[in-house]
Amino acid sequence: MTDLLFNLIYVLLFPGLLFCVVMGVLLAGLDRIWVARMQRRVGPPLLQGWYDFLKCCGKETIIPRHGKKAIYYGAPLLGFVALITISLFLPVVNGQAAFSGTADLVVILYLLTLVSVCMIVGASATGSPFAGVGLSREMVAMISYELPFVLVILTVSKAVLAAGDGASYTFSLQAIADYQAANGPLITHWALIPAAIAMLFVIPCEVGMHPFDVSEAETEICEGTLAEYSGPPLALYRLTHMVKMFIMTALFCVLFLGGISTGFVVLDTLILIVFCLVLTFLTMSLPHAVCARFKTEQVFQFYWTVVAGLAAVSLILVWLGF
Amino acid sequence: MLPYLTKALTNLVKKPVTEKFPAGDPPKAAEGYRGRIQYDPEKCINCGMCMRVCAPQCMHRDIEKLENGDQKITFTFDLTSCTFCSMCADFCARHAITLSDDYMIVGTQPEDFLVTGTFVKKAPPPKPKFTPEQIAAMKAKAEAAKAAKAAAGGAAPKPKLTPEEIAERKAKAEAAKAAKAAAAQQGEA
Amino acid sequence: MMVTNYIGCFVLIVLGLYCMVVKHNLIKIMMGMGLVDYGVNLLLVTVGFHYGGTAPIFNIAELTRASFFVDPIPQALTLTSVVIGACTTAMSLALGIKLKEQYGTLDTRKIRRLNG
Amino acid sequence: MFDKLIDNSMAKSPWIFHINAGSCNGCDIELVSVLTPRYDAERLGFRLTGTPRQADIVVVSGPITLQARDRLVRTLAQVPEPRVVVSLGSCPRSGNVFKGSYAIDGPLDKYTHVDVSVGGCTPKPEAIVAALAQAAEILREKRKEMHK
Amino acid sequence: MSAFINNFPVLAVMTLFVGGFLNSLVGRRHAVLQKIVVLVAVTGALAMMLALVKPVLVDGEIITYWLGNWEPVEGWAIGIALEVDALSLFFGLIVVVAVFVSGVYSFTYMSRDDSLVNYYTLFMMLGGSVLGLVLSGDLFNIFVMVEIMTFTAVALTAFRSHYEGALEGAMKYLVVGSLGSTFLLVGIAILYSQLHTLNLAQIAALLPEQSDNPLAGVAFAFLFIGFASKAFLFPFQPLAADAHAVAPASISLMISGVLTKCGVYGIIRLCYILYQNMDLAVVQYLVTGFGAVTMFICVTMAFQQHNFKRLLAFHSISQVGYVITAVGLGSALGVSAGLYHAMNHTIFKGLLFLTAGAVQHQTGSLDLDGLGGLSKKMPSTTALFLIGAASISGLPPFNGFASKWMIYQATFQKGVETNNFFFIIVCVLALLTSVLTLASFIKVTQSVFFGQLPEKYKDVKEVPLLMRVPMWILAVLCIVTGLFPTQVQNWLLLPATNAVFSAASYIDAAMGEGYAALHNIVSSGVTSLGVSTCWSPLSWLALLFCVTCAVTIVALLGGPDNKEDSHVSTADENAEELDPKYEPFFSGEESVYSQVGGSDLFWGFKHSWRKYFTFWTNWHSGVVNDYTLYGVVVTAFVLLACIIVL
Repeated sequence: MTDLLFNLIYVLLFPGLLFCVVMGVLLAGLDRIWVARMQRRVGPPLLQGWYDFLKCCGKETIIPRHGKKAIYYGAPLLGFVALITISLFLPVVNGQAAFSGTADLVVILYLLTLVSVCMIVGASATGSPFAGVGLSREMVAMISYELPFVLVILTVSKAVLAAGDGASYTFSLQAIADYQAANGPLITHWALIPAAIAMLFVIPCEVGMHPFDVSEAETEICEGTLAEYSGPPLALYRLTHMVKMFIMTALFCVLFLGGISTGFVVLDTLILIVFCLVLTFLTMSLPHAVCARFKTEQVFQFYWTVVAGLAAVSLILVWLGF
Repeated sequence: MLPYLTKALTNLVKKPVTEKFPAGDPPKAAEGYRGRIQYDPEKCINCGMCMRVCAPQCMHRDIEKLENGDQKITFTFDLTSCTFCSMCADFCARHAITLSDDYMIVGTQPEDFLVTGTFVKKAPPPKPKFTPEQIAAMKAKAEAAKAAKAAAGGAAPKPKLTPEEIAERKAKAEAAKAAKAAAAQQGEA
Repeated sequence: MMVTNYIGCFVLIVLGLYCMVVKHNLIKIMMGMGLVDYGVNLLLVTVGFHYGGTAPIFNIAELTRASFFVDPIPQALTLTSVVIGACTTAMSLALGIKLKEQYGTLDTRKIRRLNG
Repeated sequence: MFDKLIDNSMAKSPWIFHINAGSCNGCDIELVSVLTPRYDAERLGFRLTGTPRQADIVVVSGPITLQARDRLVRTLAQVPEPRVVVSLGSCPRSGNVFKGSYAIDGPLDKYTHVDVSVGGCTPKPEAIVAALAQAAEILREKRKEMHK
Repeated sequence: MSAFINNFPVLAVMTLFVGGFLNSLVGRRHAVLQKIVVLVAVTGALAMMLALVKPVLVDGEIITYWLGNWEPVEGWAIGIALEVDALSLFFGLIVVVAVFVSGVYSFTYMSRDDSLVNYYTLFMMLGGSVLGLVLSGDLFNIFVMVEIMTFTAVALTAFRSHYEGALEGAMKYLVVGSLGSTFLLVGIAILYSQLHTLNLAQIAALLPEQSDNPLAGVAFAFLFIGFASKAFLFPFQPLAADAHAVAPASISLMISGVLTKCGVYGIIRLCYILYQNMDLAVVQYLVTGFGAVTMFICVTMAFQQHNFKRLLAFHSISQVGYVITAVGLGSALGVSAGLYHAMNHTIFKGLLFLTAGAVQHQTGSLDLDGLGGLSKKMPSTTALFLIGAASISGLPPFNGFASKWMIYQATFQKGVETNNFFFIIVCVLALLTSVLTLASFIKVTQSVFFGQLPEKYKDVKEVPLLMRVPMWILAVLCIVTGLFPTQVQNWLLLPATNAVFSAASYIDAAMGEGYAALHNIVSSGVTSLGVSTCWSPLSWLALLFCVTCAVTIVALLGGPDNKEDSHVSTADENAEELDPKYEPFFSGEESVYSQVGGSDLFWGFKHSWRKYFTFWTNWHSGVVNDYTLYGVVVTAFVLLACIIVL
C-alpha cells in the first residue's frame, strides 16, 4: 500500500508530472526572458508558458476535414506521457531514479524518439500540406541529432564500463550515476569533453529551439507540424515542448554532471535546477539570440559532420583508454 | 558569430530599451507628427476647399437649412478613411483644420473615429434698394473719379532709390541675418 | 582421371556463370543456368565415384567390409538434382515465353522496369 | 476555478495572426515593429503565429481587394473561438484612398464583426500596442461569455 | 502418447503437402471445399507444431524421426531424418503461424483472381517446403526443400502475371535464386566428399575434426552464400525487392516472413551447429559485416522507393540484416536477440505487408505518390499499419523495441568484451538504421494513410472482416510479444538459444548417446542470457496509465467548453463539407488537392546524400546480369576469405 502511494507520488508529484511541468514552465519562461534581455527587451512574464498553456486549453479545437480525430487527440497525449515517463527513469536526485532498474539509456533514447514521432504522426493526421513539410523537416532534424546522440551514449557507457567492474547492464543509467558518485562528474574526464560539447549541441535540436526549429518555422511554413493544431491538443504540445527543455538538460546533468550530492533531496534538487538553468542559458537562449534559423540541410550537415565528429573523437579517445 | 555573441552577452546586463507605454501615458509623438484631425468650426467659412483636396474623401458635409434661412453646416471627418496627408489643413484658408499630434486613434465603435464640428452660417442680410436718382448720382461720381485719374496718368513714377539708400538696406539685412545666426547658436548651446 | 572430371565441372560452372553474367539474351542465360547445373551434377557424381569400384548392387549376404563400390548416394542426389534442373529450365522457359509476350523482347537490358 | 484561470490567461497570452488583405505594407511593417525591442509586445504575452488555428487576435490590414477577399473570409473562418478581429490602419474600415476602386470589395465590416480598430495611415506602434491590449481584454470578456 | 507425438514433425510437413495435393484434386470444382481443405491443412500444421511446444521447448527434448525407420547403423546415418530441437521448433512455429495467417488472409484477398487452385496448391507447397526445411535433419533434404521453396515462390510471384513487372520479378528471382541454390548444392557436394554423410548431426560431429581441411572452408563459403541468397542478404537484396513488389500480399508475407527465415535458420545451423566456428573472429566479422551492410544499404534504398510494397521489401531485408548482425555476434545474448528479432520480423513485417495488401485490394494502387488520406476510409487498416510501423521502427512498447534493445545490448557488450571497435560501429549503424527505418515509415504513413484523399479514392471502403482478422492476430502478437519480453525470453528464446549452443545434445539425439563425446564435441548450452531485461514494459505501461489519467483529469477540468459546438458541427456532415472552417489551412487559398508525400519528403537528408543515393540507385540496375555478377563477385570474395582464413 505504501509502495503504491509512493509510486503515485513519484508519478504525479516528484519527479513526475508536477515537478516536470513546473520545471518546464520555469525554464521556458526564463529562456524567453533571457533571450529578450539579450535583445534589450523586457520579455514576457516568467509564467508566460503557463499562461499560453491555459489559454490554449480554453480555445476551441478545430479538426480539419482531412484530419483523423483519434490521432489528432491521442498523439499529443501519448507524446506528453512518454516524456513525463522519462523523468521517472532519470537518476537526477541523489543518484537515484524514481523507478531505477526499469529503463536504461536506450529506452530513454527511444522514448525521446517516441515524443517526436507522436508530434510527427499527429501533424500527419491533420492532413495539412504545411504539416507535411514540417514533419519531413522534423524527421530530418531527428536523423541529424540521432547520430551524435547515439555516439554520446556509447561514449558515456563505454567510459563507465571501462572503469567499472563489467556490469551486465551496458547502458544502465544507474551505473552511470553510481560511477559518478564514486569518481566525480564525467565532465571532469578530459576525453569526454568533446562528447559533452556534442551533447550540448544535441539539446537544442532535440527540443526544437530556435536556430534548429526547422520544423516549426512560423512564417515560412506556417508553424509546420503544428499548422492545424488548436485548443487543448496544442496546449499539450506546447507543454511537451517546455517539459522537453527540462528533460534534456536533466539528461545532460545525469550523463555528465552527476555525482554531486549533498545527501539532502531538497539541496540536490536545487543543484539540479541550477544546472538546468545554466544549461538552458548556454544551449538554448544563447543560440536563439545569436543565430538565425538554419536551413534543413544545414542542420543535417552540421550535425553529421561537426557534432558527430566531436562525439566520435570522444568515443575513440575513450576506446583507446584515455 | 562572435560579435553577435559578445553583443548579446553585454546586452544581458544592460537595461532594456523598451518603452513603458501601456503602463503609463503614451509618449509624445515626434515634432511634425500628423495625428488626429482637429476642426474648429468657429473659424470655418465653409469654402469646401478641404473636400476638394482630400484624396480619400474622408470629409462629409451636412447642410441643414434652418427656418430663418441660416444654414447649419456639419463637417464630419472620418479618421478611418483619412490618410493624414495634411492637405486639408494646408489648404484651409482660415486654419480651421489642424492635425494634432494625438496618434492614439483606437476604438471599438465607428463613432470613436469621427471628428465633427457644426456651425451656423448666417444668411446674408437682405440687399438694400437704391432709387434711380441715387444710382445716377453714384454713376456720376464714378465717372468723375475716372476722369481725375486719367488727368493724373503717368505723373507719379516710382521713386528711384539712391545708392546710399541701397547700401543702407543691405547692411540692415546682413545685420539681421547675423543676429539670427547668433540667436540660433545660442539656442543650440 | 578424377582430376579431369573436377576440371571439367569447374569449367562447366565457370562457363555457365560467364554466360549468365555476360549474355543479355534470356535464352542464353537459361543455357548458362543449365551449364552450371550440369557442372554441379558432374561434381556430385565425381564425388561419389571411386576409381575401380563396382556398382553398388549387393545382396545382404554378399556385402562384406571389403566390398568396394561406388558411393550410391551422390548418384541419387544427382538424379534429384537433374530433375530439379529440368524444373528450373521448364520454369524459366515458361517465364521467358510470357516475358516475350509482355515485353516483346528477351533482352535483359530492356526487361528492367523494376529498378532503383 | 480553472475557468477563471483560463479567462485570465486569455488576456495574458493572446497570439496574433496577421492577414494582409492588399495592404501597402506600411501597416505590416509597423505591426512587426511592435515586436521590436522598443515596443516589445512580447512582454504582454503577444506572439506572432503563422497559422490562424493558433490565433486569438486576427489583425487585418489593407483594403479588402478582390483578390484577397475570399482568402480573408476563409482564413477568418478558420480561427477558433473565442477570437478578436482587429483592423489595422484606415484601409480595412473604409478603403482609404482606394475607396470606390473596382478592385476593392470593402470594408471589413461586411465580412466580420470588427472588435477593435486602429486608425492612422499608418498607425504608430504605440497605438497598435494599445489596440492589442484592448483586444486582449475583449478576448477575456468573450471567453467569459462563452462558458456562461 | 509421447511416441505418437514423435510423428508430429513429419505429419505437419505432410499435412501441408497433402493439403496442396488434395486441393488440386477437389478445388477445381468446389470453391468452398477448397477453402476448407486449406484451412484444415494450415490449422492442422499449426496445431501439431503447437503440440510439440510442451516436449521440445518446455521439457527440452529433441525429437528425432527417421523416415522409414532407417536409424543410424554403426555410427553412420544413411536414412533421412527429421530432427526437431528447440531452434527448429522456434522457426517452425514462426512458419506455421505465418502460413496460417497468410492462408486465412488469402481467402478474401485472392477472391478476385482466377485459377485459385494453382495458387493454393503452390501456397501449401511453399509452406510445406519451408516447414520441412526447418525441421529437417538432413542436408540434402534442406537443399531439396530450398528448391521447392524457390520454385513455388517464383511461381507465386508471377501468379498475377498481368501485373506490371510480375514476370520480370519472377524471372530475376528464378535466375539469381537458382544461382544461390546451385552454390548450396556445390557446398553440399564438397562437404559430402569430405565426410560421406548428409545427416546434420553427423556432419556436426565430424566437421570440427576437419578444421584444417581447406575444402571444409570452401564448403562453408558456398553454403553460407547459398543461405545468404535465401535470406536476401547484401548482394541479393534486389531480388527480394522485385519479388515483393509484384507478388500478392499474402505471398509477400510468406517471402519476407518465412523464406528469409530459412536463410537465417540455415546460417544459424551452419555456423553454430555444423561448423561450430562462431567463436572465430573472422566468422563473426563475416556474418556481422554482412548483416550490418545489408541493414544499412537496404534502409537507405527504401528512401528512394515509390512503391509501397517495394519499400516494405527493402525494410524487410534491412530487418533480416539486424537478425544476421545479432546472430553473427556469437554470444548467447546476440543469438537470442537475433531469434527474437526474427520472430518479431515475421510478425510486424507480415502485418505491414497485409496492410499493404489491404490498401492494394481496396484501391488497386500501391503508388506512394498517388495515394493519400486513406485513414478516413480505412481506420482499422490505419491503426494496424501504425502498430506495425511502430514495431518495425522499434518504438516502445511494441515488440520491435524489445528485440532491437537486445541487439544493441548484444553488439555493445560484444564490443566492450572483445574491445573491438568493429562491433561499436555495428552498434552505431544499428541505432542509426532504426531511426532511418522510422523515417521511411513516417513517409509511408504520411503519403498513404494521412494527408488528403485523392478524388478517385472517394468510395474506398474498409477491408472485409475476414481480411482484418489475420491482421489483428498479427497486431495482437506484436503487442503481446512486446509487452512480455521476459516471458518470451524464458519460454521461447532461452530454449532456442540453448539449442543453438548445445551441438552435443543435438548430435547425441540423432546418433545415439555418447557420439558427440566420441568426437570430442562438448557444448555447455546456455542457462541464462546474462542480461535480465532492463526494460519492463508493464511497469512502464502502468506509469503511462497513471500519467494519462492525470493529464486527462487536468485537461477535463480546464478543458474546452465548446464540446457541444464541435458536436453540433460534426453532426451535420454536409455543413462540415462546405464550411471553410474545417478546410485545412492553405494560406487562405481554397483547399486544392495538395498531398505532401512520397518523394517530396526528407529533402534535406536526401539532398545531402544525393551522391550516395544515385550510386545505389544505379547499382540496382534491374538488369539480371548485374545481379548475377554481384552474387558471383561476393561469392568469390567470401570464398577467398574462407580459404585464406579457415
